[in-house]
Amino acid sequence: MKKLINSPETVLTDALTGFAAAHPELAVDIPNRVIARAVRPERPKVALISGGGSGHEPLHAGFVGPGMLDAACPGEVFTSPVPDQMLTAAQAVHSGAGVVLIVKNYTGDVMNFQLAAELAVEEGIEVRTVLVNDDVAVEDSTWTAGRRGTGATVMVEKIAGALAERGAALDEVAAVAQRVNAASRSFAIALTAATVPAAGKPGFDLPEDEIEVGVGIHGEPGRRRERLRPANELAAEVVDTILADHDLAAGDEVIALVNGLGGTPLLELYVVYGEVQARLAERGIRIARNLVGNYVTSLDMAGFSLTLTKADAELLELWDAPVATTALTWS
Amino acid sequence: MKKLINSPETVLTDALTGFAAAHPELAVDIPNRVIARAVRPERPKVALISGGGSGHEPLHAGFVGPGMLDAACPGEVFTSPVPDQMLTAAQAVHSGAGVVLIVKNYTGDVMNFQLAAELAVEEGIEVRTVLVNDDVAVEDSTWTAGRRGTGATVMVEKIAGALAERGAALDEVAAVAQRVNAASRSFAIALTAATVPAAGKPGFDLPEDEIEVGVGIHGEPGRRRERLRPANELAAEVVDTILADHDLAAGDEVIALVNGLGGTPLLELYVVYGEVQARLAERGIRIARNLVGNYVTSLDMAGFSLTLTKADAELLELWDAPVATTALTWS
Amino acid sequence: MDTELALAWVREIAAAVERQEAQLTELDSAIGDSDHGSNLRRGFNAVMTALDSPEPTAVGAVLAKTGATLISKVGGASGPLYGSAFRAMGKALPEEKATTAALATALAEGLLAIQQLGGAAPGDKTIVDAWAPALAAFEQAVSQGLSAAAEAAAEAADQGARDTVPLQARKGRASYLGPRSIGHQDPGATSTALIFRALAQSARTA
Amino acid sequence: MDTELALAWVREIAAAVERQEAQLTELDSAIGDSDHGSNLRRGFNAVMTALDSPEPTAVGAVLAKTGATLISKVGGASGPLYGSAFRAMGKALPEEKATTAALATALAEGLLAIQQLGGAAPGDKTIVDAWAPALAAFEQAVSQGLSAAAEAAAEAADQGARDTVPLQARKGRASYLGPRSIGHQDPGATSTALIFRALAQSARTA
Ligand SMILES: Nc1ncnc2c1ncn2[C@@H]1O[C@H](COP(=O)(O)OP(=O)(O)O)[C@@H](O)[C@H]1O
Ligand SMILES: Nc1ncnc2c1ncn2[C@@H]1O[C@H](COP(=O)(O)OP(=O)(O)O)[C@@H](O)[C@H]1O
Ligand SMILES: [Mg+2]
Ligand SMILES: [Mg+2]
Ligand SMILES: [Mg+2]
Ligand SMILES: [Mg+2]
Repeated sequence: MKKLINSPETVLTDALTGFAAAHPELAVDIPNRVIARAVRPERPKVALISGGGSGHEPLHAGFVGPGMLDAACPGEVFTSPVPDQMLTAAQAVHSGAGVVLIVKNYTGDVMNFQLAAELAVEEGIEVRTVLVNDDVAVEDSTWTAGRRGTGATVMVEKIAGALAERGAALDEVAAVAQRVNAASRSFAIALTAATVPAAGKPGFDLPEDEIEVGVGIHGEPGRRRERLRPANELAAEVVDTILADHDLAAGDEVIALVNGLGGTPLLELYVVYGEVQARLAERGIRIARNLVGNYVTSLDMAGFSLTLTKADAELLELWDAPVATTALTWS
Repeated sequence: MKKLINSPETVLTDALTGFAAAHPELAVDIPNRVIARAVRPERPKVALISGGGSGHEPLHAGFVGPGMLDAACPGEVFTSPVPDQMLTAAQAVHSGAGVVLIVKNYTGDVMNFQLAAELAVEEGIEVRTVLVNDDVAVEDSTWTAGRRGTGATVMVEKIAGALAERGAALDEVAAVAQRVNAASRSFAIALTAATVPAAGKPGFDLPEDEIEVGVGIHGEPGRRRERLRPANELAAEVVDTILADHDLAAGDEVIALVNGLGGTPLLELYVVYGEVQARLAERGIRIARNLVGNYVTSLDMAGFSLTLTKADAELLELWDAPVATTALTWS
Repeated sequence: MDTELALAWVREIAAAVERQEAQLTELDSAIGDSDHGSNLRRGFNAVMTALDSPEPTAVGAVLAKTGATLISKVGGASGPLYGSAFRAMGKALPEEKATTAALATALAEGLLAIQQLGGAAPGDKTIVDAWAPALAAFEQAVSQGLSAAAEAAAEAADQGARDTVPLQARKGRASYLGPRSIGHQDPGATSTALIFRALAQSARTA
Repeated sequence: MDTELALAWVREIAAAVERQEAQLTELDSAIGDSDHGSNLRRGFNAVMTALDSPEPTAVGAVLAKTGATLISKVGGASGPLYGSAFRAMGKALPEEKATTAALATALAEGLLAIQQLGGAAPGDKTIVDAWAPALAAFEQAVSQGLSAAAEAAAEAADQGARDTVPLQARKGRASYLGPRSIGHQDPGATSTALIFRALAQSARTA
């Protein structure tokens, strides 16, 4: 294993130390592992808190700032944060209008956020929890822990963050977050496995000419193995898989995220974006807004995920609203 | 080789197709391989053009936009662009105030830009060429092609771009670009080699516990091989190597770029940033501004480079000026 | 079970987790995300520190503190599950010492907490598949005393963990693999077996 | 050399580059950036297309068009260097046909262009280390006719390329490696040898 770390045990603390040094505009509580906006809102506003295992950067810390999250709670690498972190975060950013917890649907995340919500409620903080579960690779049935939360987290955090910034009420913010999640689907393909620092070797071995199809962001193997094929074929397969599960029809508009999993060059992500755009165009679907880059990564994994969020005027307007975080900024 | 491409021959065209689709605010001339701002300036302004081999994204196309470049010319992967591209770009963005060509110091880039400058001058366009040569791994002597241009390109393009935006004259813009370059030093360490699509395999083999020290951004081996060590030791070595060549003293301020080479997770880059910041603090040097992320990459290479630009009030003010490109945005 | 034995049990778990970290992580890398070993090591290291100062003076306090520490330090799926289980066991043992029958009740409360929080049933390829048979064996052997009951539970937990191999996961991260989760032993069931083995170990040497 | 032979020469270079692409890239991956083979293949493919429509009708035009195309299509170091060399050779041959002596002069102009643009001297581990000895050998054998002169030049270029192995690069990308560039044959010198070999080949079969 080759990593730019001091030790697997200290990687999170060391990264937070660097993050704090790099971004003085954020309040980084290193011992408690909470990244929050340094400036409190002038009037009470709904606070958005998210969190999850580390190794997915810039998610979530990179999305803390005006127009998006109020706080993020990073767990150990690929391990959900503990309830105390979310409680500390809620206490730090709650301004009287309640807290929305944005939780990617993984057993560990769900349970830790649930315990956190109970603690926050005990402290008199009103809490809504929004689950993100956009990954169509997982059949959503009684046979699984339910669909995973992946790329749609960016859309949920951005759009709900914009609405919260405008002073919307707790239930409204939670509702739009849920609506974005319901309108989103993702699917991912990996070319290599991720190496968790504490494990010291890749999560799976993959021959030179094979890929894992339907992977998550935690280095676990996907639904199946296939031969590596040209980008246009892979992009088409990913688009078609998502469309098969999505109520998108000709004439619809989407927000599209072509997301690098950490080890794939931007050059390749643009190749994929071109193919995705072409495939969608064939189906009469227009990409109204897009992001191309590393947003929800899986350490050093090579590959990409595609997220499509069905857009309407309201969602696009909230998407376009100003945002100023370390990983997403526009005005 | 595992890459998200259609074929090594088409990778650049395919990526440009995707880039054009993703960024309608830019004018992408795919056959001629020129990315330019879509909107012409209202009054004549000095036009900044850069370019270089592809595989270093977001450099340079990601830096085209208000406050930074006017046009970028991407060559084939790791191959400098051809003179026709820069001529086309100059014709597209010249508005009567002259053109500054920002050239990373590599034999191929220098020669192709030189031929381009000759062609542009023949067309009646006034041209200044600024060489970026910040890489202290290369001894600048008659024994080499001179220092390579790497991370400092971001500072040069940002700061010169800001001055050009304000309506400064051709020689002023060229002068500030030269000044930023002279105030900048970089050094890089690679944990893995890059794989050029057309070559199909990594540029060098590196054992599991070794690193290449003093690498460039074209997949070539570095100055020497060493054992992999903890991030704090590597960061200290890189800082010290740069300081040994830089006229930085206690009390000075710098703009620091901790740059990922393409395959290194952001989590690790923040670990490195923390260590770099600490080492500089020991020397009494303060990081006034920073960037942490993938800005000048080398395809899928794992590793990082550090660039330090000695800052003064003027440079910081230009650094802080608004910029709106796909890879760098602030207001 | 007295306070000392409770402490010995938790220490023995911590030692076992330390020894088996790599194996647990290896199992988790096959059908999960390669962190089960490091999660538990981090958790039980923290438990060791927490139990030092001040040292609890009752069985229930030892287990409750263990649970609370696991919840605050582990994260992931196993943190809240084991944490809630130990917290529930602690709550179920209000006396300074616990009879073997009381411990059986506590172990049942532990399982209940795991199932209430995680919603897993036997056969879902989780912690439950080791804890449930261990509990049943413990209950059946209660009359033979702690040492024998714990030994029976450890055996049953081991068997339960091994029996997860042919199962397809229906809960937790491994469920994402669908049929590809078949053929691998569940990491959580394996660590549960280790917890019951530690109980047998400390009961024997007590 | 007539137009036909000039065309045959360039076609032979293109074919050789196609055949040797992997070898050239391999050499470039040892001390460069793994693209010399694909650079030249892209360039000479474009040259083949350019020479088709309309087909030039003089030696100088063939070489000048070859040079211009290389400059517009290759990029990198080798594009402008070979491009300028062929352009200079073309310019040096204004007549429809070229005597062997005139070709010697043209080859000298080519070298001059390479050195003016790139500033490399013999021993710097570049194209110059194959072109310079090839030119010298060609000049010496001019009186023996084109075929013999070209054969001598090809031999000398091969030798020159091989002689780059022990050199430390002082120009181009390989110079960044410092002493680590020693022990590898220069890719550009190797492709120059291939250019002279192609000349000998086409002169022989003409
Ligand atoms: N819903 C559940 N109920 C009981 N146990 C579960 C459940 N989900 C997961 N587990 C157990 O947790 C183990 C994984 O723990 P760990 O690797 O520490 O957490 P994570 O899956 O979050 O990385 C699994 O092997 C499984 O035994
Ligand atoms: N200044 C120079 N003069 C002559 N030849 C040079 C010079 N610099 C580089 N070369 C030649 O160019 C070759 C590399 O060409 P190529 O790989 O196509 O370009 P690049 O180095 O830009 O990737 C080297 O092997 C060397 O022979
Ligand atoms: Mg985990
Ligand atoms: Mg090159
Ligand atoms: Mg796990
Ligand atoms: Mg090369």
